[in-house]
Amino acid sequence: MARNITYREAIHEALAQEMERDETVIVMGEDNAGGAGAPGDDDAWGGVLGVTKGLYHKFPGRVLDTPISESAFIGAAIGAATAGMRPVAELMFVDFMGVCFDQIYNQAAKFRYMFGGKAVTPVVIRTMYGAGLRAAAQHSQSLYPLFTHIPGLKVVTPATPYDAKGLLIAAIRDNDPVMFFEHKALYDISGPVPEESYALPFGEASVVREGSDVTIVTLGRMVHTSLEAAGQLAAAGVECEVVDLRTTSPLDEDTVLESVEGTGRLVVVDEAHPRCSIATDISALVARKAFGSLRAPIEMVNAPHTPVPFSSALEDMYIPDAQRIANAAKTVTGWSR
Amino acid sequence: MARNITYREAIHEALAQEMERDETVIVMGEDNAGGAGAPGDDDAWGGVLGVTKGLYHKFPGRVLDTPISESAFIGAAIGAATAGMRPVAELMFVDFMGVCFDQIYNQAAKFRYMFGGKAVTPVVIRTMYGAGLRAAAQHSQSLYPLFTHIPGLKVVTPATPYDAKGLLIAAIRDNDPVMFFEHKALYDISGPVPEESYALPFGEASVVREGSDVTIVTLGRMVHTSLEAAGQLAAAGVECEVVDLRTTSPLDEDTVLESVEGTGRLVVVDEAHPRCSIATDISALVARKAFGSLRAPIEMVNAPHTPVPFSSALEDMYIPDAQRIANAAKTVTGWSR
Amino acid sequence: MTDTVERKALTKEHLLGVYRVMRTIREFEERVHAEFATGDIPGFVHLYAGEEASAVGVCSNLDERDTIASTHRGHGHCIAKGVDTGEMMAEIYGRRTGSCHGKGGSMHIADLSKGMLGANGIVGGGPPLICGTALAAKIKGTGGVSVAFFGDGASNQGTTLESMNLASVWNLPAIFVAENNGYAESTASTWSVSSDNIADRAAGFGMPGVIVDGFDFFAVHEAASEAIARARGGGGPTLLEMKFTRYFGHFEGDQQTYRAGEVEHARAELDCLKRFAARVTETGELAQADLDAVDAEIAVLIEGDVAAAKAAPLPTEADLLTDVYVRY
Amino acid sequence: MTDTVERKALTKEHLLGVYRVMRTIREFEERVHAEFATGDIPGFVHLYAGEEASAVGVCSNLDERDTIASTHRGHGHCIAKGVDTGEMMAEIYGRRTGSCHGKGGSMHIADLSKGMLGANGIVGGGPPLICGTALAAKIKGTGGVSVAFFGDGASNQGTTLESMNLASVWNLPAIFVAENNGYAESTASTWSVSSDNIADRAAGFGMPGVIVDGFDFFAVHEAASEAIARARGGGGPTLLEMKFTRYFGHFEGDQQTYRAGEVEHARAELDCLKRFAARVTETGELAQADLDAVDAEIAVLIEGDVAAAKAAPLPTEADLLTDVYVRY
Ligand SMILES: Cc1ncc(C[n+]2csc(CCOP(=O)(O)OP(=O)(O)O)c2C)c(N)n1
Ligand SMILES: Cc1ncc(C[n+]2csc(CCOP(=O)(O)OP(=O)(O)O)c2C)c(N)n1
Ligand SMILES: [Mg+2]
Ligand SMILES: [Mg+2]
Repeated sequence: MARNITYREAIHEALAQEMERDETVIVMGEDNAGGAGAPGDDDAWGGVLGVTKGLYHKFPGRVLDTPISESAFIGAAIGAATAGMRPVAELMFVDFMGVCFDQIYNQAAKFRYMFGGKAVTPVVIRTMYGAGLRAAAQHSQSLYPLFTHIPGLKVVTPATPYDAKGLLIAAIRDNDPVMFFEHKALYDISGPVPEESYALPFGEASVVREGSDVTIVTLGRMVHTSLEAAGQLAAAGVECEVVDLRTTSPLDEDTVLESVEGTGRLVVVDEAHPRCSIATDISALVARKAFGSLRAPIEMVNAPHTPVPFSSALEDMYIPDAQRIANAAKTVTGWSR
Repeated sequence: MARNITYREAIHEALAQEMERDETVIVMGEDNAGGAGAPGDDDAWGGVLGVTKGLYHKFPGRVLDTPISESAFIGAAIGAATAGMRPVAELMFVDFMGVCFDQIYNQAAKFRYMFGGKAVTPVVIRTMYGAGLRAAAQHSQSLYPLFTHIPGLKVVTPATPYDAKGLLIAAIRDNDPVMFFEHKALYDISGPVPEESYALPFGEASVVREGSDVTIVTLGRMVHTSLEAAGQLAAAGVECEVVDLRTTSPLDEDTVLESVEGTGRLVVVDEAHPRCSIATDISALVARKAFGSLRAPIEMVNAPHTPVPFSSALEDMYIPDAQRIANAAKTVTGWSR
Repeated sequence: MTDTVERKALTKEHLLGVYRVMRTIREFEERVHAEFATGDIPGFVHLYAGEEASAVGVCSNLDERDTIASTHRGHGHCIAKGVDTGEMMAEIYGRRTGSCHGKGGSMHIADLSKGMLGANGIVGGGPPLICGTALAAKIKGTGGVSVAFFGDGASNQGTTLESMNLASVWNLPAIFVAENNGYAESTASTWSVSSDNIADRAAGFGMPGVIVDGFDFFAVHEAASEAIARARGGGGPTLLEMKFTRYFGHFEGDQQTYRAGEVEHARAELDCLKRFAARVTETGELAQADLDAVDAEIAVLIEGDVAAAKAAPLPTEADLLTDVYVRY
Repeated sequence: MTDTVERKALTKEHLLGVYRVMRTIREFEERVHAEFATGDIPGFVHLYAGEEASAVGVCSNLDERDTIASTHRGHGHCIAKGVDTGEMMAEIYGRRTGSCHGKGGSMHIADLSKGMLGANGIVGGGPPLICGTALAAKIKGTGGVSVAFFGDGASNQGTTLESMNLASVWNLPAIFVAENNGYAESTASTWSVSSDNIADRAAGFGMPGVIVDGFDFFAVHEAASEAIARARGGGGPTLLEMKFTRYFGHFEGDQQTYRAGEVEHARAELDCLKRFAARVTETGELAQADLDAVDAEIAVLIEGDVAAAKAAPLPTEADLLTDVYVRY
């Protein structure tokens, strides 16, 4: 039975259902038990934006507060994963990866290969990303390209409550380390989500709008902005096909390539900085494998090559908007040799 | 007066000449003074591969050993840079960025923007990268794409002794934070290097071989491998133009685009993993800005999407070689719609 | 913790000065709290009210040779180090006239010309940096010291811990000020800090560790002046632990259901401004009227800052891409 | 440090067992040293010879419930935790028959089936990980403990320091074994560690810190057994500091001009195998002949391992892309 719940609730529900199903699933992070680590305190916070609130009392001993020591506790989640647990650790903002990246990319990501296939490390690292909350340069980044670069990691970027639930359940059941990116500006959006548990496969993009004139490949919050642009463009007679990657690693190359083979034109929309980004990654894929179908240059719409600014005035210009996407689509549809 | 010296000597000479010229230049890193930080010991090491050996006695008090605390001492270099010094800190292997990345990308890289243009942070972080020494997964990575992604950083990847000296001198004089990537397999190559001090500008790629059939864009150690491939291809009647980026940020777009406009074909050769790499970055640039000149799909030659393996047998297959580059060039020259 | 720390006499002018700074911080924070509630201030805002004696007790020993690094809860440190409140307020409102031209916001206010190396959005971000400014002062022989302020939560971050070791190994003129306000977000420091006191960690890094009543300006001033004098004299780093509480939530909007009662008690019984006033009027060093005059003056100042901030222009498109690099 | 630690009597079988393991490590390392010099062994190789009493003194208290994490200098820990020397030698030679099928090499030998969570190329990489294996044991109630071995250099790494705090806060069955061999590469621990002893840092993280003569198997065994028993009983973590020296350079190829004389002295006067032999023959617990038999047996074992490694097949192209993921 599907009902409308928020992206935040969908994530919470995925955690709760998996904890219910499998007692090796544990949750840890700063204030995830909301100070409940200290005897006498209550489940006050549930993580900084309240995602885990309520789990502490439901699953005694399995929701852990942590000191502010990301290397230690993310590393602990990874260590526990090698020892039969399925930990879900919260890296509050992905911007904080700089104090704990080693445990993620040199340890978790490499164990299996480095140890000759003998390690299994089913850890999930949930993390918040993205601009829009006026949180400035150190709390607003979209660093998924850095993680996508790293072999051994899987990278998930749900755009809707439905995907958030299904992909998080899949992430928890997955036997590889998974980075799970939650866009902070999406927590309050609602959408239909089945009550029962379900897992969505990794590496399957979804075509969220069909169209024949231009393909827009995108992910995360930008799916919504791209759909908005597609709506505007339809009114102007340009039909966009919008592809939501859902996971950047593994990547569903086929869906992207098929779409571009159909439309002959590509715009990639990515909230990250432009250099070595998902936008360049998808551009390169298409320029290599669907070149023969391409009828125009590939346009990219990214945040600029600057840190995220604080002021509302600047941040609104910083985040790719429907107008910029529409302009890019018009550029490629209007292009001729 | 140019004479042949090694890449290692060129880097040492750049440091020595800049320290001589400007007393705000200081050098720090693990064993950079070779245990000389401890009274009674000697300048035994000069960094793990001996690059700084000899500087300690020449510049008393300006070459510092450090504890193994990369966040603290790289952060200290950054802090000192904001206070009028020009520190050159050594991150022994770029693989260790995971324990100190925050100081680099959230602090140094963002100060200027975040503080409204009021900070100047002239720090250089020298670091070793690349495969080839049988150093396995945690000592062989080519992580320059991660740094190239970050606004506020400059990223330098010299391929020759000449470039190493001139680019390091430029890096030290530069007023922005610079990541200086030294390929560990290049330290012992020799080439002509002027004795006198000189700075090479950032953002100027060099065309290291001219050719009309296909453009090979590359960097670092892969410049040599690409030239080897170009030699083989010339024998087979295919003339390659080889472009050495020299710095990935800033990027010399013009030289890349002009070359592809001339040849109509592009292979990008990059020792990093393929996803969100320099190879995708250059591919995307060309697919966007020189699409009209492109006569074939853009091929990428990268290390695979796996950690770097230890065994010589595997590592030799892992590193892109002239054969793979030549095959890619043949693919694009042989391609027809 | 004791009220009876022996202290060097401060002149009347000094006393008025430090009171003015503490009052400025309090007024600034109370006002930001009120303004935030109206919805006009964007982003995450962490207020320093209650902790003024720490910033001012430490920074009143510093001069223009000296550098401090701060935290997400940085307004107090900024004001104590001399950053202009008008520019700060404008920054918090995201205006072009702000300290960072609106690009930084509350969490990134900086003024390097004042030796204020920035509030910092990363817990544990500051301690490594001040090792560097301290090193620069040491190499140049300026006599400058550097101070890292950080919270109880940050005292568990590896970057903080290794910085203390580095400062000791390099014998830097560096001071580590752990501001233990009892909580990191909703997590109690009695739980997250495994030693009884943060100051107990100093011994493991070869430096003195001092526990200070963070509500008592004079205790802070005394402990800091001793540590700073030692650092200036080449005697190396010190760890100071301030014990106190914050008056507002972790950030504006925090419902604070994880604690109760503490704040009322602290405001009523321990407040640094009240205690300062009681002490200096008791000794006759200052008259209540002197203090009242400062209060009135500061109220006008902050009122003006808010009005100016609200009226100030926003950054424009031309600002979006500038100042990423000195030159690119 | 003292030779006279009171000790529980170990059975003859136990004593022979631990001697065998220490001898195996020594023989393995001396042989790798010799083979490296011939140029046959690729990469960076860090030898553990001289430090055997630490790995064996600790691991002889462990069983299959327990996990250890090691360092770049990992051979000794692997052998002490029961990893097969043949597979290890093959791994060092980069053979397909190695513990990691040739993908890891000396710096990454692991055997999770033996509770050996890997040598580690990152200084400070292991301590966070064993907080996790200890947490798993605690949640599952297995009674297992986890041990992180790390060097004096690693004791300055933030990841190590914050892991001690986490282990204490979570009250984990975790043991931190600081192997202070005097140097991190060429940098002396007397310089890089700002406290007199690494063990002095324990107090800052709410756990006991114990200084142990790392050349004395019995001292190590005793200190470790006490700490491990406490951890198993829910009494939380302990920091043990082993004081000793390594016999070879930082890595093979290191000319070691930063030190002199120490090794000769240690080999002659302090050597753990010699001291062990002297002690057990003196007390009559074992006869010299027992020990000689072990030595001979181990010489044959390692000889066989080297021969097998040299003869073993290399990995092939089919191996290059496998085992990056369980499933992708
Ligand atoms: C590396 C990092 N981890 C987590 C956070 C999120 N965060 C911001 S403030 C804070 C609590 C800090 O507590 P404390 O150090 O005691 O300072 P206080 O807020 O009490 O002044 C946390 C967890 C962060 N900004 N950076
Ligand atoms: C994060 C990190 N920094 C630096 C290094 C390079 N490195 C490898 S071993 C080593 C010295 C380690 O010293 P110690 O911890 O005392 O261990 P020991 O070698 O003496 O056993 C260094 C600096 C590394 N591998 N990882
Ligand atoms: Mg606090
Ligand atoms: Mg050591």
